[in-house]
Amino acid sequence: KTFGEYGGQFVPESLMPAIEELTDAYERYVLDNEDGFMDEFRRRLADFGGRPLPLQHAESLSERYDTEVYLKREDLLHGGAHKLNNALGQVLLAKYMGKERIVAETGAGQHGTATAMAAAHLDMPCEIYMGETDIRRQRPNVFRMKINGAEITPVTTGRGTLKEAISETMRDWATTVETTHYVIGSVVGPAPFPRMVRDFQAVISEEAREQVQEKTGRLPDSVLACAGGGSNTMGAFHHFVDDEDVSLYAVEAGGSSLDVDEETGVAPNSASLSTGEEGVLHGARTKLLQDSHGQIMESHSVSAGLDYAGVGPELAHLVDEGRVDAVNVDDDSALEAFHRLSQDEGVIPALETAHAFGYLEEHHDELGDLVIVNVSGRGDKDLETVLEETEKRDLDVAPDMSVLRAAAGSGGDI
Amino acid sequence: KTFGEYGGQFVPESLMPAIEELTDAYERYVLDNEDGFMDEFRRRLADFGGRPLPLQHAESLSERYDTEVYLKREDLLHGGAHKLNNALGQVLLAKYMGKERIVAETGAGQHGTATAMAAAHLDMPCEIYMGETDIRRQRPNVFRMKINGAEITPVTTGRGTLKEAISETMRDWATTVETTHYVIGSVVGPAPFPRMVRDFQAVISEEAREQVQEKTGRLPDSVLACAGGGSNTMGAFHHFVDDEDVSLYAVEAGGSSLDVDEETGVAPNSASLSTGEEGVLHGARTKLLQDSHGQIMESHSVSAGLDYAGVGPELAHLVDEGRVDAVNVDDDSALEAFHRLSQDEGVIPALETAHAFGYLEEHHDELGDLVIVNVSGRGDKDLETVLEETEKRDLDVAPDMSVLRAAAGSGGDI
Amino acid sequence: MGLERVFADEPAFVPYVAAGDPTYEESLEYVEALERGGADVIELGLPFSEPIAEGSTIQEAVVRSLEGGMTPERYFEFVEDLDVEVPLVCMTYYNLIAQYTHPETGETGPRAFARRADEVGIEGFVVVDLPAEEAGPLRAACDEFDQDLVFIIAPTTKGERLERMQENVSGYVYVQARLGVTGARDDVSDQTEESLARVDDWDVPKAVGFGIKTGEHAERIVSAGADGIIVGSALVDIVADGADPDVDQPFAETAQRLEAKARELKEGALAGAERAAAEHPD
Amino acid sequence: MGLERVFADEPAFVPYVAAGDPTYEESLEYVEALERGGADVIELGLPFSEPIAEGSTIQEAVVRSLEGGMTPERYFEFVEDLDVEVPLVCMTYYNLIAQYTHPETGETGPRAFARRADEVGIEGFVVVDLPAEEAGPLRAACDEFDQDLVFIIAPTTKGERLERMQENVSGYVYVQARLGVTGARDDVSDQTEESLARVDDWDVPKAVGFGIKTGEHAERIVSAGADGIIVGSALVDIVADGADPDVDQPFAETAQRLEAKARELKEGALAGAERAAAEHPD
Repeated sequence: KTFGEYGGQFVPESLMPAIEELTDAYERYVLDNEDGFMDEFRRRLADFGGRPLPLQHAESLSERYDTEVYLKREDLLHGGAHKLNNALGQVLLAKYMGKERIVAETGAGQHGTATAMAAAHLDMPCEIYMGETDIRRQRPNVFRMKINGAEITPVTTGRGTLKEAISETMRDWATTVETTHYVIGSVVGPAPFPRMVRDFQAVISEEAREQVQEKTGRLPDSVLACAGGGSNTMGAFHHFVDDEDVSLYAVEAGGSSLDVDEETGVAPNSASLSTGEEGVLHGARTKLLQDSHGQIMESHSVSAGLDYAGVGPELAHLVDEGRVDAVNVDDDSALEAFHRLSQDEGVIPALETAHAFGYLEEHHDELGDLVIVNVSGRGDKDLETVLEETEKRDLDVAPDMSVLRAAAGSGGDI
Repeated sequence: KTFGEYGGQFVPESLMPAIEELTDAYERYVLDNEDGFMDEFRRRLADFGGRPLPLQHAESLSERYDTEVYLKREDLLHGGAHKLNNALGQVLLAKYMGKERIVAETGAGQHGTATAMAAAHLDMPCEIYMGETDIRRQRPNVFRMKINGAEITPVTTGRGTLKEAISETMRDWATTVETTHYVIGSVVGPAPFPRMVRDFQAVISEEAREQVQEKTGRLPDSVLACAGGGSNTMGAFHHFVDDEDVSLYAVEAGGSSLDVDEETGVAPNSASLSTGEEGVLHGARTKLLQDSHGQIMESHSVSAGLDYAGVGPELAHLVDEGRVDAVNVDDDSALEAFHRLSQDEGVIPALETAHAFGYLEEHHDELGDLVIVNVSGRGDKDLETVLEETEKRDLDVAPDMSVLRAAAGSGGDI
Repeated sequence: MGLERVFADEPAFVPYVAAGDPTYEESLEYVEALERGGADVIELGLPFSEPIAEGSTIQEAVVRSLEGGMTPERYFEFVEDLDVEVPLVCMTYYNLIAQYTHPETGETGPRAFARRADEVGIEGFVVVDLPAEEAGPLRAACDEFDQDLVFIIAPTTKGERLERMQENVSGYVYVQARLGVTGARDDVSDQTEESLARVDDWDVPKAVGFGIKTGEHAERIVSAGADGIIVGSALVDIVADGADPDVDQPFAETAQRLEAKARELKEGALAGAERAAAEHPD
Repeated sequence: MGLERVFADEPAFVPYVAAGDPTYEESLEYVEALERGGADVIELGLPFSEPIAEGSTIQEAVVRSLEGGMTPERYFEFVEDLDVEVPLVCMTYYNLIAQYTHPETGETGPRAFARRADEVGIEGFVVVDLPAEEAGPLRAACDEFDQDLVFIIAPTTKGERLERMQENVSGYVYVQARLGVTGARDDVSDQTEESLARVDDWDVPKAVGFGIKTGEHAERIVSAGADGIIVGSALVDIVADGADPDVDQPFAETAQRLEAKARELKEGALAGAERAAAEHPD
């Protein structure tokens, strides 16, 4: 249940039986492949999700950095991000467990859309909690969830963002736990979630490890992945953890600054691994952005998907052990990396993903001769944010957007 | 150069030398794999594009129709539609030919985004012509092209849509033909484009034919694909053309009606194969929507990507020969099919693609026991259109969108 | 002995309010009003920024209190400033306990928290997100400082887990009347009797909470066999009215309404005990 | 013999306008003004909805004409209504020819189109999107009705293609002065001499077009060896001014400006011929 001192099951008593039931199901179906669960999961990941996904040699970046750079293309997964690996696994597991309904929360909407897709695919009723503010900010993702037949319940408490949505989903689950499975979207939450989500996402590193050896005859010197909650991170790292010569970099959102403002409870970053303190949140002991009293701080990042005050307990443990390097890059660097990958490689990354490339830009000479970067998702969802944030800044690599402004001026509004 | 009486090379003299140069390059690199062109193309389609793509058994639809339905998942190709197969092929070919620059036109933006991605990937300067009206309507795609580093040149003549953009691109090419390759986006235009684009897209049916035999031990009874210009259609059909027992259905956009208004020059559909007359447009003899004088009509469809007054000459020929059935479904039926596939299978199709599923719904009992439908692209790009068009109609299968309206009302304006 | 004592003679009324809601000063008065109304133990909430197990009523109380500057240290001062005789139980979430630093010893964590609580006279804890399995360190600290650790048992709590909790519980057991989160309801769950049956052989008093709103609810719950009733949201609703600029309810009236509601609930509980005695004479 | 005759004695001035631009009546007058100004052959545009080889000037002329109700049949009426002596060449796109139905015989296609053109006195054709390779049926019809089929040779036309066109061409060859689309330019391309050199041994007159705007351009082109000059956009610009509500140019003034521009160009061409004779006396 724990990873060193991290992890555990800090949840209200009413959820504990469900957690125990899930633990049992996880052990039987996921670990022991009972009733061929894992076979069906892998078949659906292939047929519905499009796996295996390529490990692409990035020609321009390799030349730029004089380092062989390979991209693990999770952006090509159905739905546009690694999120489906987990959502499909959990919705399928819920079916095996005889559950009749799925709930999930979503902030940026990526986990919500993946869950809605998986639920539609497996014919499972699905309700997604989402903060009212996020509903406004992530309209296309809300639309996709509705189109897939999910219920969307707006959460109006607090600031109307991810943390309120998580609380609201916990409340739903506490009420409906006997018939409902809560699809947690990252390697967070009470055991067995962190381990289970990691196992569903580990297909990333399982494929990448095989592919890199096939293409280059060796293991990489470094693997880079962005880290918010940490599911793409653990997915990209898991099968390399035992390869001691492979350096693993979890790249967090440095936001606008690593300093925090205790007074207002605001951390202008989401760098829980780099700057957080041990604490208990959403069911697990892990590293958190919290004030000196233990109240959780409001995190910030240009990338909504990294904007979370906690991080997966296993990742916190691996950082403490020295197996994973916790690093971070700021908003500016992520935006520049977004533009660079788009222009030089023809791959528009999610803003989350762009953080990993920002670190590559800044530290490529420390990463060895062969680097894998996990392209955790595509950036279509981030276009409006990027437009807005790019215009605020003076970036070297940003394209000239006057065509769009002219068109918008003459009446366009998507 | 022709397909029966269709095809040919009806272009201004200044372009003929380029057409001849291209014909030579097509024969050497594509047909004869000179310098390993096709090997490199296939390697890049795999690593950059994500091929092979799954042939997915559609469980809900199979049950609904009591027919085994398989989905060829081109929506999972990098960029979100089959368009990259061709764009990558042509940009790579331009590189082999020593060209220094790419031009292309785009209407809905799908071909433009694919070309911009391919050009970024292969480090080739790229200029995309796009009607001013389309720039306003397809803002996210414009953004994606800019983000990939393409120049976008707005076309302000006429209605500012696809046909003006095509004319403008032809003009650019006529001026710069010695150094520039024009990446035509469908199986249209002067020879060798129709054959060459088909060859690049034929990977769809090459994979599907192998996959369906692997999964079911037999060939399908029917293959369905939507048809605008016809590139996904020919791609999905090509390797089945010699299989005489496999019925091939090209599903056109019936729009709001199959009738035309000669007076105003408007056809409220894009059903060139079903209702068009032989004529010469954009370099080839084919079936066209034209008035009795030979002026081209304004076509219409709820799906921007099918909204074209012509169609590939090979497809026109195969229809005349009786090898391909030209059928069509109207806007309403396409919208319903869009919602049905999204809700029942967890796959949000492009509105273009939805036409094929509309035909499946209406005629499933005539299609045999094993049907392949080509999912030519994903529907993320169509969300706003679908919202708008769905609200105008009283559709059985449409989700309740009040959450979105509420959020929009409180200030959202993506 | 610990909190068991207050359940010994008659059914106990256990109200919950969040400390510092809506302000430090008002909240002091409100707690005292509850005592005047008949409270036997008071569960005093120490607000946490992520109250995942609360319904909207208590969630908003937590926000009001935090915005008023409530911190764990200030909470302990609040307890010291309180002029009440009844025992106090601190209800909170585990992270505030795990993070706590004792202002004098500099010690951190559960033992530091329990020590400081003991210094201000707190007799027990309810930690919403701390199941028995994770409670070891806090349980040890409670033993050291002679405090009670109250566990909540849910309708879903069964089998081994029930046994594990029975071993760890002290003071009283908080019997959750229905699934879900805190919040006043118009009906009282039928699950109550079944839930009570599952802890029938426990040697601690059984206090039932979740959804109790009226004296009549209280009577039914106690007549069903409860040793006490826990009421939060129905009281916090009154505090919320007082804090709401749209509701014309002066401070004094809020305190009076709280006292009256407390009395209604306590009397309902007493009536329930009489009814139980009449129906099942020993 | 055909259109060759007009190039025999002096350099020919070949203006282009779109029939029916901006209205049927005005257009008749404009064509006649061009004749008065010295036109030797008139290339009269039959507008097609997709003018892929035209720059914006002629593109807009096409739109004006189509909006005025121009059709192929009306075009032939227009030609009948014209009161001019100079030969007329029909300039259009192939689809209008392929789709044409003869109003009396009911025949369709190139032969029907050529027959009808012959009936109204049209002597030749320039079909912008009809390369020699696809011209078989129209070439045959032209032979039958004793009409000329003019081909455009581009700066990129070389080798075998040049030979094929030489075999098919009649009347005159349209030498495209530079790559690109139609449109008046301030400079005249240096490619002209090189282009003329490529057709030096052809036995048809060489008329140069694309970008000629002034009498001075005309002079340079002719002195470089051209047998005639083709001018479209510089004339259509004047028609466009007349059609533009923002430009105050009454109908009569438009006709006068066209005539004057025509005269300037014709005189430039004549001056070019004199210069050529002076520089390279036979």
